[in-house]
Amino acid sequence: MDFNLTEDRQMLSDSLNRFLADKYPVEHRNKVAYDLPCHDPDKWADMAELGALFALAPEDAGGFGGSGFDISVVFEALGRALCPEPVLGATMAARILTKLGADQDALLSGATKYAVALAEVDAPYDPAGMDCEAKPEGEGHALSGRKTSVYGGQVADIFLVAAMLNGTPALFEVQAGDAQVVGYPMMDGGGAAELLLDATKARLLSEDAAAIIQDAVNAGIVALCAEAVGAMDVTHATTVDYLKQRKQFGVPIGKFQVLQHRAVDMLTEIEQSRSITIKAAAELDGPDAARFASMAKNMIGRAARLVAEEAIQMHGGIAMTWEYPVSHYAKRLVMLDAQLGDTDYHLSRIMDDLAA
Amino acid sequence: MDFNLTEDRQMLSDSLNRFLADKYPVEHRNKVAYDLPCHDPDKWADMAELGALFALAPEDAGGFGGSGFDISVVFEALGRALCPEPVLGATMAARILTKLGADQDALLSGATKYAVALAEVDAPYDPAGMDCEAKPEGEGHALSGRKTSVYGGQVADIFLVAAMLNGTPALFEVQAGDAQVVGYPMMDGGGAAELLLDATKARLLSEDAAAIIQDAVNAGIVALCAEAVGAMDVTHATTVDYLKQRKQFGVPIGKFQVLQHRAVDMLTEIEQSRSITIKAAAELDGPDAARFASMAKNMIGRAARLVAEEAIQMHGGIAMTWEYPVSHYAKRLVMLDAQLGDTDYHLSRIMDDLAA
Amino acid sequence: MDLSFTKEETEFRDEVRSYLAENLPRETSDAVRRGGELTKEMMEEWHAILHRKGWLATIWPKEFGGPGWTPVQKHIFEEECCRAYAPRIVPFGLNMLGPVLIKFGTKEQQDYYLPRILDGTDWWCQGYSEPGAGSDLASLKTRAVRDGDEWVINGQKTWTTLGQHANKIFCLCRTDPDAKKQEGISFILVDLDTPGIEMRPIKLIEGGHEVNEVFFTDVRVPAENLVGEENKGWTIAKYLLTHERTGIAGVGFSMQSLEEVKALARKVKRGGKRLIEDPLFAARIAQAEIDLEAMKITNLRMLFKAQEMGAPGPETSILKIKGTVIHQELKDLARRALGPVAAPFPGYLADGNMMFGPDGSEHNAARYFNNRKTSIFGGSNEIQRNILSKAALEL
Amino acid sequence: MDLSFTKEETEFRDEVRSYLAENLPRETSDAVRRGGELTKEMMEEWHAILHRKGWLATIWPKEFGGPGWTPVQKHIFEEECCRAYAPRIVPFGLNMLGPVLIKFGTKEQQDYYLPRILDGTDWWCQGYSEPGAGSDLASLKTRAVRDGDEWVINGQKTWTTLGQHANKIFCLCRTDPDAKKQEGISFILVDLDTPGIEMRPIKLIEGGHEVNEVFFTDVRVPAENLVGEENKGWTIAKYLLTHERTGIAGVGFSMQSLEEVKALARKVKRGGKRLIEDPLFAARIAQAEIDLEAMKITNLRMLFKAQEMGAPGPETSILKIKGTVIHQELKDLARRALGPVAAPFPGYLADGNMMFGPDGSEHNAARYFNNRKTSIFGGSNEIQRNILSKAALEL
Repeated sequence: MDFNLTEDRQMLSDSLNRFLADKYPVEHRNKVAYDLPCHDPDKWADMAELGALFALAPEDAGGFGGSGFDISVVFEALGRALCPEPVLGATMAARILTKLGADQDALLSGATKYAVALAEVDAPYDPAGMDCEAKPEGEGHALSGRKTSVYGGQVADIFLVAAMLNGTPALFEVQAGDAQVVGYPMMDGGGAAELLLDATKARLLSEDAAAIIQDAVNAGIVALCAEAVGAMDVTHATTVDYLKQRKQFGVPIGKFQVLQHRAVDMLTEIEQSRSITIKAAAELDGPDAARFASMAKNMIGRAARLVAEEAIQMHGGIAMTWEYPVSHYAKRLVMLDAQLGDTDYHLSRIMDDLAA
Repeated sequence: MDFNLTEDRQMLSDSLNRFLADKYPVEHRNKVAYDLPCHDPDKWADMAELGALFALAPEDAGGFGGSGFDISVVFEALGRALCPEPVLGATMAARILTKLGADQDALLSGATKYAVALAEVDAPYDPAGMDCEAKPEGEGHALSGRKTSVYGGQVADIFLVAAMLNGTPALFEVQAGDAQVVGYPMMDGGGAAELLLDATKARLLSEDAAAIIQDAVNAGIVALCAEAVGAMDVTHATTVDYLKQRKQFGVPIGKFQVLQHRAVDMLTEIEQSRSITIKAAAELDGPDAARFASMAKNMIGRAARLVAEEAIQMHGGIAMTWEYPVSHYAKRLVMLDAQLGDTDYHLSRIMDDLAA
Repeated sequence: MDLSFTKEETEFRDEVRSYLAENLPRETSDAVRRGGELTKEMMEEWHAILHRKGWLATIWPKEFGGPGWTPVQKHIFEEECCRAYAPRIVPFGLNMLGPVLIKFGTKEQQDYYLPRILDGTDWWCQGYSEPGAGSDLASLKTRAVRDGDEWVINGQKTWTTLGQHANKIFCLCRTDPDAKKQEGISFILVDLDTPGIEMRPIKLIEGGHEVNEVFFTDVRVPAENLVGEENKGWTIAKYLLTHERTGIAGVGFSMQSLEEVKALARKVKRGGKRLIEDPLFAARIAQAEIDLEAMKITNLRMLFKAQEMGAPGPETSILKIKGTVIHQELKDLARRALGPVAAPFPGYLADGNMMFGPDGSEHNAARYFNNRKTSIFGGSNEIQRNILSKAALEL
Repeated sequence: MDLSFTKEETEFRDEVRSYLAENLPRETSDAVRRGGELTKEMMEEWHAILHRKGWLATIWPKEFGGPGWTPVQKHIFEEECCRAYAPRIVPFGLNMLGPVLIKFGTKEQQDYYLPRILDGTDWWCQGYSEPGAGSDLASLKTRAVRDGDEWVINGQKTWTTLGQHANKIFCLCRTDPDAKKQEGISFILVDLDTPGIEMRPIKLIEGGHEVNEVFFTDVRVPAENLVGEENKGWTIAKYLLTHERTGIAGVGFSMQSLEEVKALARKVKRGGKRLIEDPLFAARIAQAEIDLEAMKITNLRMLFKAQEMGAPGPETSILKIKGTVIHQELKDLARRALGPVAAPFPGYLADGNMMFGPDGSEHNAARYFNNRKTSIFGGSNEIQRNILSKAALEL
C-alpha cells in the first residue's frame, strides 16, 4: 500500500501545475474559455511538450503512461487551473487507439486533435438508445445522425464516432472536414460541438465496440473526477481564505461556527471524492473498472455540487460575479456532472448491480 | 381562509391536552407503553368521556366530528403526550363504519375497542400484494392468512380485516375471541398484534372495499401526521430549553451558532410538516385525499426522523437514556414512519401521478 | 380551519386572471417564460398597463394611489401574475422608496416623488450595499457631508439592481462618522444625472448584466433630498427591509418552475424512455412538489397571521429560507433534466434545429446559476437563521 | 500509488482469517451476528483465545506483550475480526489504560497491572465523563483529596460502559480545586470493591444496559494508585483520547451492516416484489455503498499517512464524522427495510413462526437507536468539526 505518487508522476504534476499557474492564469483562462475556438494553440503545444498528452498512453503505444493514475495526475492539474483545453477528447481517444493498436503519435505530440463523439440528444449517457447509424458505402462506411456534446469537437481534426452498425455499437473515424461541425463555448468554459452526419464518409475502426467505448468512458470519468478534485481543492482553499479575511460585524466571518462546520463538511466530501477517484483510477484496467468509475462519478456529482453551492453561499455576493474566480470554478464543478453520465445515471448503474 | 380552530375543536384540544398532561404524564405513559396490554382502561374511559372518540365520527353517525380537522386535533394532543392508547384503530374503524352506515355507538363511547387489520408481512403498505383470503362458509365467511402490525390489536374486541374475496379486497368483521391474537408492545411504546387467521369465522362488511380501505388509510395518515406534529413540537421545545440550560465551556450550548441554526432548521421542517398535515386534513373528504395524505406522510417521515435524530444529537448522551423523555419522543417519531406506508412508499405514489 | 378563499376573494382572483389574460402583452409573457432578459421597454409598458388599472402600487395606502387590498388580495394578485408569466414589478420605487416616503417623507417629497414613481417618470434604484458591507449593512462607509444647503457624497455602492435603467438612486450614507455603527446614518435621494456619479456594470456568474457598482465623487445634492431626520437613516433602513415580506417565499415562481420541470421531463428522452419514467429523477420532482405544496400552506398561514396580527412575525424568515431552497432545487432540476445539452452558452445555437429542449430551456443552466443569488441577497439565509434563532427560539 | 497489500500483508491477512475461522466460537459469532447483547462469559472466552495467540494487546509494544504489528497489520486484523463477526474487544484495559501505564506508569504499576489486563484478571472500566461534563471534559467535578497515604474520592461518574462486569475503574479526579480548569486533575486507579462505591445501571433508549453511573462517597484508595504526576492528569487524558485512532471509521462494522441490509432487501417483499427491486430503496443502498467504498480508501489513506508520519493527523476526525454517519445510515436502512415489522420489542415474538426477517433482524430497530450514540461519544461529531476547523483549516 502506497499513496504517494511515483517520482515520474510527481514531476509531471509539478511541472504541469507550474506551467498552468504561470502561463494559464485565470484571466487568460477566461479569455480562452468562453469564446470560440476555446483553445490556445501555443499553450496546447507547450502542454504537449511537457508530456501532458504522452502521459495518456502506455509506452508500447508511444506514450509514457496510460494508467488511471497518469490520467488523474494530468487532470487534477487541469482542474486546479480550470484549463479549458480539449484534453478530455485526447484522453478518451488515446484509450481507444491504444486498445485498437492504432498509431497515435500525432495525438500524443499534440499535432492532431481528437474528439470522441458518443452522446446523442435522446441518449446522452448510454449507447443503449443510440440512433446514429452506419451503412457500408464503397470501401468504407457512411454515417447519418446527430452526435451531441462532443467535447473539444469545436477544434478537433478527427472524430472517433460511435454509431450503430447492424444493431451493434461500432466505432468509426471521421475527418472533421467531412462532417458538419457546429462548435460552441460552454457555460462553464471550454468548447464542444454538435456533429451533424448525413451519409458522412467514415472509416470503420471496430465493429463490436461496446467494450472499447465503455473503457474510453471509464477513462474519461477518471479524468473528470480528478479534474473535479483539483477544482474542489482550489475552491475550498479560496473559500477558507476568504473566511479568514472577510470581516462582518467586526470579526472575520471564519469565526462563525456555522461557517466553520460547513467548511469542514466541504473538506470531508472532498477527501471522500479524492478517495473514490483514487479507487477508480486504480481499477481502470481491472475487471470492475466500470463499477468503480460509476461510483466515482456519482460521488463527484454530489460533492462537486455541494462544494460549488457552498462556496458561492459562503462568499456571499462576490462569488456571484464573473470577476471573482470562484464563480468559474463553481460553474465547472456543477456542469461536469452532466458529462459522461450524471449522478443519477451512475447511481442507477450501481443499483443494477444490486438487483443482480 | 381561516387557520384558527373552531371554538368546539379548540375546547376539545384544550381539555384533551389538559387531561393528558395531568393524568397521563410521561412516567405513567412509560409504565403503560412498554408492557402488555399497553392500555389503561380507566384513562381510556376518561378520554372517551372527554369526547376524544366521539370526535372521530360525524353527527349523523353518532359522533360530533369526523372531519380531517377533528382527527388532527385529537391526535396532535395524543402526540404531545406520547399517549399509547389505541385511538388509531378507533379512528380508522370509525371511518369504515361511517362509510358503511353501520352502528358505532360502542366504538365512540369507548365500550368496544376496534382494530383495523390491513398489513401483511409481504405486503405491509399496499393491499396490492395481500395474501389473506376469504371463502364463503355457511352464512358467513372464513378467513385464512396472517395480518401483521395490527395497531391496538393486543386489546381489540373487534377486528376489521381486509382480505381477498374473489380477487378483490373486501372487508370483514372478526371477533377477537374467534382468532389467534398475538399481542406485543412496540419499540416506541403502545401495542399491536399479529392476527393469525385459519378458517376463522368472519362477517362480510363490504365486498368491493378498496375505496373504503383507502379512505381509512387516509384518515389514519392524517392521524399519524398530526400525532407527529404534536410530538415534534414537544421534542423541539424540549431541545431548545435544553440548549438554554445546558452549559459547556462556560456558556449555554444554545449560544453555539451551529446548534442555533440546526434548531432553526428543525423548526422550519416542523412548520412545513404542520402545513402539509393541515392540507391533508382539509382534503380528507375530497377527491384528492389519497394524494395529499401521501404527500403528508412522505414529508412527516423525513421531518420526524430529522427532528428525532437532531434532538438526540443536540442533547448529547442524556437523550440516549430511557430516563429522559426525549428518547421516547424520538423513538415514536422515527417508528411512525413505518405505519401506513413509509416515506419511500408515499413518494412513489406521488411519482406514479407524475408519470400519468 | 378553512383553506379556501372567500367568495369575494375568488371573484377577485377571477377578475385579476381575466384582466391579465386580456392586457398582458403576449410578447412580454413569452419573454418571461423563455427566461432571457427583458427589455426596458417591456418593463415600462407593463408598469404603465398596471398603473392605468390602479394595480401598480399594491402596498401603498389608498390615499396615495394604492388599490387598498388585503394581504390575501395581494397574495392572489402575485400568484396570478406568476401564473400568467407577467414580469416582476421593479420594486425599488414602488415597494421600497414609496412606503418610506409615505411613512418618513415630507408632504413636499410625497407630492413630488410619489406621482413620478406611479407614472414611470422616475426609475429608482437602491444604494444600500457596499463592497465591505454585505449582511452587516450598518458598517457602510459612504460619506455625506453637509456643506451649506447641499450634501456632498463620496463613496461606493454596489449590487445596484437594474441601475442601468434608473435615473434616481436612494442611498444610505454615513453623516456622523463619530457615532456608533447604526447611528449617524442618513437616507438621501440622489439624481443619477448629478456630476460625479459613475455607474459600472457588474457581470454576473452566468454572464448577465443586472447589477451595477455606483461610484460617488464629490456628488452634490440639495439638502432637502434628506428623507426623515439626519442620522436616523437606520430606522428607515430597517423599516424598508422588514416592511414588505409577502411574496418572499416566491411560491408563484416555484410553481412556474415546477411546471417547466415537469414539461421538460415529459419531453426529454434518456435511452428510449422519457426522463419522467426514470425513478430517480421522478423522485426528485415529486419531492420538490411535496415541499412546495407544504410551502403554499406555510405561506398562507403566515399571511393569515400577518392579517390577524397586523404585521408579519419573525417566522416569515422561514418563508425566505425554505422558499429559496425549494426554488433553487427546481432550478437545479431544470438544468439537470437537460443533461449535457444544458451546457452551451445561450445564443450560440440559435438555429432552430439546434434546440434541444422546449423553447427557452437553453437558459436553464444560466438560470440555475443566476438563482443562487436568492439565498444570499435580501438578508442571506444565514442571517435569516440568526434572526429566527433570536426572535423565535430566544437562543 | 498502489492500493494493494504487500505479499507479507496478504499472507498475514490469510493467517488471521484462518485463525479466526478455526478459533472463534461459532456460538459467539452467531450472537454477534444476531446483534443482541453478549454474555460476559463470551467476551471473556474470546479475550482468552486471543491472549493465547498473542493477538490481544494489538497496540502495546512488543516488550509488554504486544504483537509488534504495523498500523496496516492492525487494520487488517480489525477488518478480519469484523468479517468473521468476532466480538469487539473491550477496550478499557487493553487500548486505554494499557498504553497509559506503558507511557506514564511506574515500573511497579506496569508489572502489576499489565499482566492482569492480559490474562483477564482485571476488567477495567472508565471513569471519565460526569453528568455536568460531556464534551467539556475538563470541567469535571469529582474530587480526590490526599489524606495521609490515601486519596479520598467523592463525586460521580457516568456513561461507564460495561461497568457492571468490571472490577476496576480508572478515574480522572480534580486534585487541585484552585487550579485552572485543565490543571489540577489527576489520573487515579480504583478498585470497585472499595467501600463507598455504588454502581447503578443506566437504561438506554432501546432498553438495553451497557452503561452505568458510578457514585463515590468517601472512597479511600492507596496513594500509589496515582498514575503519572499529581495534577497532570489532563496530559494523560489527552494522550488517551488521541492515542488510538485507527478503527474509528468503523469500516469493518459498516461492511457488516451493508451485507446485512443487502441480504434483508433481497429477502423482504413489498407487494409481490423484492425490496431490492424498489428503486428508491435500492438507491439508498447504492448510495451508502458508494460512500462506504470511498470511506475504505479514506481510511487507508489516513492509515498510510499515520504510518509515514508516525502519528495520525487532525484529518482523522473525518473518519469519525463520516464513518459514524455512514454506519448510522446503514442501521437506518436495516430498520427501514423491515417496515412495520421492525416495531415489536425484541423477545416478544420468540416463536420461530413469528419471525419476519432473517434471524437477528428483530434487533434492527433497537440497533438503529442504540447506534445514535456513535456520533455523540468519543468526542461528538460537533467537537470533531471544531477540531478540524481549528487544526486543519486554521479557522
